[in-house]
Amino acid sequence: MTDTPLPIEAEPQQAEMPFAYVQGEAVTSLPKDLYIPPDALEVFLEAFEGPLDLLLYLIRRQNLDVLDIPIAEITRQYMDYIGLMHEMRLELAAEYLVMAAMLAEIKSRMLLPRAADIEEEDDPRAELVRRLQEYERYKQAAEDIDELPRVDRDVFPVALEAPERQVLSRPPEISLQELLLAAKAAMTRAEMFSHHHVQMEPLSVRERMSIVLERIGAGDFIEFGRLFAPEEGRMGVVVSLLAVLELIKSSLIELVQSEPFAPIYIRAARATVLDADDEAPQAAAGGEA
Amino acid sequence: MSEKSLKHIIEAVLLAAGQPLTLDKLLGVFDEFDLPERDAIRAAIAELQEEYSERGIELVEVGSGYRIQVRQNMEPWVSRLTEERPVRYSRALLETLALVAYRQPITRGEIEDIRGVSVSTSIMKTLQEREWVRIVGHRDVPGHPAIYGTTRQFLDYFNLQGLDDLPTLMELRDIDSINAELDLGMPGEMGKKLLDEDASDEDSEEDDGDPDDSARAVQVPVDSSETGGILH
Amino acid sequence: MSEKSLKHIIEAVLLAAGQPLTLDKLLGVFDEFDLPERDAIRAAIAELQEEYSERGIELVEVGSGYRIQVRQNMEPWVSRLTEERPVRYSRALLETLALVAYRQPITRGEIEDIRGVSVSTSIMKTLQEREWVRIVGHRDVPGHPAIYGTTRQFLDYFNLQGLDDLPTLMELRDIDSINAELDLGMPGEMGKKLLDEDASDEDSEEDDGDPDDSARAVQVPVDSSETGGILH
Repeated sequence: MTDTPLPIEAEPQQAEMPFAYVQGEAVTSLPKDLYIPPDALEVFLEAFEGPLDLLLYLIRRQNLDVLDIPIAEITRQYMDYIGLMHEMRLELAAEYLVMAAMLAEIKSRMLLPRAADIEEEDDPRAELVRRLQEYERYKQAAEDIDELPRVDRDVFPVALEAPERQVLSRPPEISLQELLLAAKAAMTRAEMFSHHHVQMEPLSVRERMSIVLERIGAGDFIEFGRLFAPEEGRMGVVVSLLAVLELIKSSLIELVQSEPFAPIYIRAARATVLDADDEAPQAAAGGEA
Repeated sequence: MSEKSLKHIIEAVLLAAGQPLTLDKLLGVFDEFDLPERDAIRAAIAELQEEYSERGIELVEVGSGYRIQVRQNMEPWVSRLTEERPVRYSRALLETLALVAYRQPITRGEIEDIRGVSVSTSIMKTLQEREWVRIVGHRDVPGHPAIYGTTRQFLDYFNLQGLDDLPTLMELRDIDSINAELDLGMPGEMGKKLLDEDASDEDSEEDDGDPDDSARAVQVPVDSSETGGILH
Repeated sequence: MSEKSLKHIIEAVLLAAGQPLTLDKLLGVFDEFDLPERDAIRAAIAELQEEYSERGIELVEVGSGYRIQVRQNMEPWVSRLTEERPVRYSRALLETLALVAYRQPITRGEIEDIRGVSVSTSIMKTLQEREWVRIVGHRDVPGHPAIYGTTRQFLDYFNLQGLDDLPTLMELRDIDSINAELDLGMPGEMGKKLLDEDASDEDSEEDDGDPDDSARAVQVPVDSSETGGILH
């Protein structure tokens, strides 16, 4: 294996990564006996993304196949760099030293005589080769990604002025489940106030109460009988009756009968009529406690 | 430079700029050794304007230069693009609505008594604007407070035939969790079903395909494919 | 709605949006009573793409939808619009990004194992701030390290529709394969080939078009019978 690295020009791949520039000259290999300005070496080291990157550089610089690394030679070169870094008293990332140890170990294992009958034995370099290759493929992938057409560098998404947009806001949606959970929460809380007697009338009565109230809302008299729809059947009639009774109890409606057996009329309790379309008083009396 | 590519360069540059460009600015994007005439740029602009005349965009000259913009008549579509995500209703509003539903006809004061806190005017207003709640009368007491009830729209929205379809207060109190998939119209069975559903599996049936229901759900489902597609 | 105006609406909306729009988003800009078919929208998109083919803009599909953008070949003119040079990213950042993209879901520790050096916190922070990478979970091992994945924004930014569009990874070769070849007495020729290949800098183009490659674990050794092919 040759000691002299090929001139860098023969390797376009590495051309972008000379060691350093010293007084305008690209330093492509470390002269062994030459003094190297510390900053140049620092620049050189910063060009590497760690020991794997440095090793790959050493291998590629000599056009070697990763699969067939001359471990002794590469180790020697690697150690030279490490030694130089030490001499320069550069802060050496621990990873570089770990790699140095690994290389030394592989080298010693390679030196051991291998019996012919254990040919199956793993190549001591296998793990290193695996890591080098794995690293290299992502190093390459990073370069490929960098080449992808990129927003604001290569392609430019368009965002045009558009007509004044009306802000349309949709009202929020509610699920029935949420409503029921809210009801439960409110009721549960109400029960803590003991003076509240939460009644349990069938809801249909309550609903009917609202309907009756609304029908008489205009202040007119309505004939009692017209509140009942025969087609609703017996249950419907009962519900209507209960609703009317409940409304009377709450003083929300009044029953009027001019003479016995005359038609019964109902109408809203007087105040209801007066304020039918006037919300202002309630807002004041609403009791913002 | 062919006229055609001049036109396309100007179009591309105007589209990419994000702001109006003067004629000088437009000239500035060309290599100094390949500078078009000002008239050529003006001609290209006129050509683009002609091309756009049938389309949803236009090239106009505004105070600070030329700009390509979306035409006014595209407003309806563009506006729908920015439709705001609906916000959620507050807990106070939901409880107020629930109380109106269960305890109607009811005054605001009575709601406040049950909830133990005051009910803001805006909540009552929102519920009425939504047409879920309306004033059905006024109570004959000092101040004549409005009495509220639910509307037909309220029933329609929640897909109820009548308030009877809601679980009774008693059932409500007993259940630990209420499943979204209420079998409406069958209150009795529903109550039972609700009882059976444990709080823990409340989520499991949320998305089994009732289109109405999913449209109605408050929580806009988070786009779980957001990951950008992990390698399969 | 005439086909023509459908096309122009889509064009206007895409141009106004300022971000990629999915087919659903595009459907959403139409009045619900005048909803076009999905296929009609697709057809309109195809038509626009055809129209743009001669021009300085293009309609592309990226990770989060369709977008209209100024073509790469317009870059010389567009870049003269602004003094700012596009940001360059460090090798460390790009390598980390590449590992997240190809090997996701992946922890920082796993990235460090492959790169052979520690990954600085600031790199992970930058990648997350750019919204290219996000934490997709935590590994259930001591310390619960975060697991990272790429986002739709990553795809959008690099003009990719999905991770499948990423450049194909270099193949791994098995160390035994070279031993086998050496035994066959081919080392000389092979060495020469390698020299030629390196000189022409082709080593990275192992594009065998195997879409599964990126998904396949790195550790899968390449069948040695393929190795000869890789060496060309």
